[in-house]
Amino acid sequence: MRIGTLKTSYAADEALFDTALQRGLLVALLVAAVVFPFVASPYWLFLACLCAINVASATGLNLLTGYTGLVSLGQAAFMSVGAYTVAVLEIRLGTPFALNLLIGAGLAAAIGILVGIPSLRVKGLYLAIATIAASVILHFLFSHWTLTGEARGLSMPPARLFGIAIDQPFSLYWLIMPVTMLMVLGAANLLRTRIGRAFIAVRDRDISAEVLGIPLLRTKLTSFAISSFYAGLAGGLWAYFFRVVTPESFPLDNSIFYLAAIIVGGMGTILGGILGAVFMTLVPELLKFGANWLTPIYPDALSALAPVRTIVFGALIVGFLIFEPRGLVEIWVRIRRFFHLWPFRT
Amino acid sequence: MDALFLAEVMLAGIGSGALYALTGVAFVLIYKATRVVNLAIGEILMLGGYAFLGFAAGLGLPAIAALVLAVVTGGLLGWLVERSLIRPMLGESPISVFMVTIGLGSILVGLVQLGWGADPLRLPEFMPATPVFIGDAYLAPKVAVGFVAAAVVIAAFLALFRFSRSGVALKATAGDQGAAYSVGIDVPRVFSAAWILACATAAGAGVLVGAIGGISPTMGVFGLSVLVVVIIGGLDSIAGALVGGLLIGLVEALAGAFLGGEYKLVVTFTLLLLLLMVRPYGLFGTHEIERL
Amino acid sequence: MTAFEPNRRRIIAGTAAAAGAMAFGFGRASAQAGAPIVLGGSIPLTGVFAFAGIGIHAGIQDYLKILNDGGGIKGRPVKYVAEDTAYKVDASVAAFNKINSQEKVSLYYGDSTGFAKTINSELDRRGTMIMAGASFATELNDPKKYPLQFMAGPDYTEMFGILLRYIAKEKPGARVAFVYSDTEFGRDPIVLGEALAKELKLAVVEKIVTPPGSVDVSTEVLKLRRANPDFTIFHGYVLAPIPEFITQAKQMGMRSAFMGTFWTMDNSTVQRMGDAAEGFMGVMPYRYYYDRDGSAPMLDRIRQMRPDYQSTGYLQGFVTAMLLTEAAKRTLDAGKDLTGPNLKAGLNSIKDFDTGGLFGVPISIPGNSVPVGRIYRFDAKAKQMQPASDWIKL
Amino acid sequence: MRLAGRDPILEVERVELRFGGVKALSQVSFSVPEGSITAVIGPNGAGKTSLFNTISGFYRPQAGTIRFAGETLDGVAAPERAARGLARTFQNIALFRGMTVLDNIKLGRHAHMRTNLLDALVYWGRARREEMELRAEVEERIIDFLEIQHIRHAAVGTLAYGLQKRVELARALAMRPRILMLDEPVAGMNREETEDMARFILDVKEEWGTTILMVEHDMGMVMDISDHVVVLNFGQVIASGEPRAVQSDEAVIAAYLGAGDVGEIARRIRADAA
Repeated sequence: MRIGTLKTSYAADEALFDTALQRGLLVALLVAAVVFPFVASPYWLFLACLCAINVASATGLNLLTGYTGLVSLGQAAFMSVGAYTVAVLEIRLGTPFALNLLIGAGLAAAIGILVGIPSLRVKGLYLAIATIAASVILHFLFSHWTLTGEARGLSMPPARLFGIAIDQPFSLYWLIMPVTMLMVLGAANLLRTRIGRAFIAVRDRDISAEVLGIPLLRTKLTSFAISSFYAGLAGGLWAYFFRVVTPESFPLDNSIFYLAAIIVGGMGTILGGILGAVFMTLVPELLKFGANWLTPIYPDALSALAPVRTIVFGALIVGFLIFEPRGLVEIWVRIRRFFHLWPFRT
Repeated sequence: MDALFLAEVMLAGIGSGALYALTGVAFVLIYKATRVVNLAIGEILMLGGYAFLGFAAGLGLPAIAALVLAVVTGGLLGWLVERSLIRPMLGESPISVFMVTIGLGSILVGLVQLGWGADPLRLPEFMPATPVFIGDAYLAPKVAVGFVAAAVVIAAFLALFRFSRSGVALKATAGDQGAAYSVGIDVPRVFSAAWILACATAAGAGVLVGAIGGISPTMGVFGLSVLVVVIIGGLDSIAGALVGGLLIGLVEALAGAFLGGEYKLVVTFTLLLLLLMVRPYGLFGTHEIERL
Repeated sequence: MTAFEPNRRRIIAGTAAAAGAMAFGFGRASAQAGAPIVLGGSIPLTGVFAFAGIGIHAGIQDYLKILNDGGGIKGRPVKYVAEDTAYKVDASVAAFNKINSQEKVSLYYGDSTGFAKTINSELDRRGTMIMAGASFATELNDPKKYPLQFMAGPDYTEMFGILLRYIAKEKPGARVAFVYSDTEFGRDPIVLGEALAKELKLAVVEKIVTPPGSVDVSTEVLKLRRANPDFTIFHGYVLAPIPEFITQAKQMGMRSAFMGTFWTMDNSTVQRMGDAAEGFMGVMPYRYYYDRDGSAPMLDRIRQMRPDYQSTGYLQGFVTAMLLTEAAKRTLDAGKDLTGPNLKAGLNSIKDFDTGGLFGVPISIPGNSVPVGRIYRFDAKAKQMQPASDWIKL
Repeated sequence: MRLAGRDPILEVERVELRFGGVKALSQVSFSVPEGSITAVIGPNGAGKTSLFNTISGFYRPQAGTIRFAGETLDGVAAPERAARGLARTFQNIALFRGMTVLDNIKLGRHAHMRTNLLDALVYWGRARREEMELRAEVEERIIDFLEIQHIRHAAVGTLAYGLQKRVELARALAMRPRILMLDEPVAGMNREETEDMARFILDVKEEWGTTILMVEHDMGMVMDISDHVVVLNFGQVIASGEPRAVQSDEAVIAAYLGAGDVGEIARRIRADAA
């Protein structure tokens, strides 16, 4: 039970994790993250890496859509920019992976800014369609350019650190998880500065924000840049993870997936992006378990899996928007509130 | 390239453009009445195709009966969707509502796959097979039929809006929902009617599109081109959907003929992007004035 | 909000429980003598390739049943562990990792070219299994780059080779058009196919690319009509938009013959083309389910097990399982361990092998493919594909 | 501190603003002396808010010039005007519902902060230092001053109307205003809240030395605290000067009345002011 908080400095009041309980939880989580690869099977490590990549990308989209209020259906396309850049650099130049990741993310950010330019004049659906247009154009470019392997795509060597190949779920985990954590931390940091406040201001009332000294275009472009930077970085990690990048690797459906993830998780909260991405990554796996259990009773269970998965995906989006528009995060808040006052009830 | 070939290509483009326009009109109808951007329009169109298949091949009904029933199914779906998904979202941000329609699209794809499988299927032949020649230029008979059907339906719509009371109600609702309500227009009924009409139209278009190219759960991507059409025409303009539809049909046909089929989508979307820079609210769309 | 919420909590609790169980609960099966040999599979039971995946799934299961009923391989049963992939590369990789974390896999079925390429370095690194699959991509037909993979038939370029050879024989100097989808699958044999056509003194008069999932092909047909080919080869499709192409072309009075490659050649697929199916030809490495010319004891077994028509996907899965397990059998016969290189060596020792009549001729696998096939033509009266040529061996 | 009524800090010269064919402002000219409280009054639809929006840079006038601290604002975008010290509040409160009171106030400082994207991501060094300085200043100078300590972590949406107005004022103060433009600061407030707000406005002028330009309907408050009054009607300045002088201006009275009993309206205005 927590009665009240006494803070002795503004810095303490502004810390990301401001209570002992939260800090304890954080330490526990970190320890769990460190221990996990030693106890989990490769399959669970694989899923953990996939979740982490999706969290990284969803967090980026959350900055753009959840915090700045600009809907993008191009997150997967920005990821493909990062992934292709990493693949090309790795194959052609063999530069260190950290550099490749940064260049990929930087390029994605540059393209993000370009795509964001119409956001000065159009918003809402018009902007979303502009991002679809950008996705289509990028897809066309990648599938017809010899540098990116045309329709065939690129297969690339693994990342290397001190001559050791990072090609196993175990080693990849140590590449992907820390990068994702830093990205999430960066996003949380960003949101407690002037830039984060400007994002929210643009989302809530863009016109008034301008009169209050917030340049609209620059703020929107910053948001596009950082969000596509995140996408590019996530895409780069994806490339190192799968080591093959094809034009089909990042379809429009994936962009919808990330949008769905932040809706289900809770738009405009960092925790929401994390919860949503993890949840949406695990749901298909869960359904797969279900189908496997059902197979002995109902032999067609496995073939019904894909349609059911598609239906569940749609139903989650619709269900959350209608019944729980603030997403999983709201459920989490309720749980926390419950324990907050525990054992007393309100 | 000779002139005859060019003429044939353009005819084919206008033919498929008519179907874009028809679906675009359905889209605009919903937008005008309810301010909802319905991204599931392509999936509703797909469902129309499957419904036709179900009635015609499954139940063995004659084509015309199956067509009517497919359209009715579309209308029922529209009613159901408006009542159960759209109305609860009234007053929510447009982005939320538009995500609801994305979710709906996903559900429809899943349901169709559950029922009919993921394979592409063909509709039973019900259109004339005699080639149509306009001058010396060849036009695929199905495309010609599709064009005529689309033209008739769109003309009927235009007449309906211009000359009937429901048209007036729709216009009033589109202009200002509150004001429409206060002058005694049953706004919820206009909402329902718009969804029913639009989804029925989309389902009908689905039968035509399916007859030309076959049906599959992924045929909802047709909706992507329709989206381009209405963005170019302006979300709230029926005339815009018409012009946009024919324009995109033509552009796609010309790009397909002279650059190659793989260029179709990229050319239309590039065009779209350029247009958004110059005319952000489409050729005929209304620009909403921002207020502090 | 109220009714939905407890449900969701339960789901979340369920997830956590399952996660815990999976993380700590997996035992690792060790390979002892008599222990089952595992054939893993990333199978597209759903998604755009489901029509084939379902057949493949059944085919593999049926062959393994026959094999296991007959005592397995040297007394060891073959266990089939499959996961659905929806024909998506990342899902295929996930399935691969999952199956490999649970079982000691020696044989694997992969579902797509993308997956075959992605997983290749992993196969090499593990060195514990060989893989075949649904992809007949030309690139995979390279034992140097893909030492642990193979395909149970000709690669796509070889399919083109068989078709073109047939054309060159039927009508020397014929005009040929290629129509293919703008996908990796579609583009695969085009460049080499064109070169081969030139070698065979055939004129490639038009190459038409269509976007994937294209519904309206009116303009493309117009182009085809201008080119006026004697033969048109479709590749990179399953069904749509082939029938529409053919229908419109016929309506325009074109006289071209139309041909397809393996994944288009299933009887039900061709039948679904409707009127357009008449005379449709294509290359097929296996006998059809209903094919009764010559002796084919294995087909008889299949017809016994399954009285209804079985798809080409089924045959492909069946044959692939047969070749995979044959490799394992030969490896064990030679007294070697079931490692990837040993299995591949076992596979490559297959020479003039009788597949029980599934392939029309005895086959050899010197490299990564089985370059054998024959041209079949659809007979609308019989509603069946009928042989139009002898077996062609490249 | 300069005496009121000396150098003008804001000069509006012959400003014309049209929407289509409708003239919102025509030939509007007046100036605001530095350190003064200047009120713009006028009947509904007189163009007061349009004037504010033009000064803020949200509308671009068809003709005329606005000068601020001696420099022209022609072609200067709204955010840049804010950076130069033009701060304002809004008639229909424009607080950001997604942020706490504290963040809303901090937002006002945006244009004066230097933290860039990289600093922000790392939140180490400059970003942290700047944020902490801002927090301290906001707490000590603004929150204490406006007596809103108790709500600093509240979501703005949950606050009472009067408090929301006060938070808006706090945000405007965080903008380091050289001129503070208040659009109907006491509209919809009860007597007590109005008096509080009037006191805050006077204190801002006295303690911060900030020039104040306000639009207000509450004649009593206008007459009480303004040094200078500008009267708009149909987009034109019909009078300006000391409150007392304006109060008895016939044109003003007529404008408020339309066509009617001039004596009656004059009495009402005086009664309000009393």
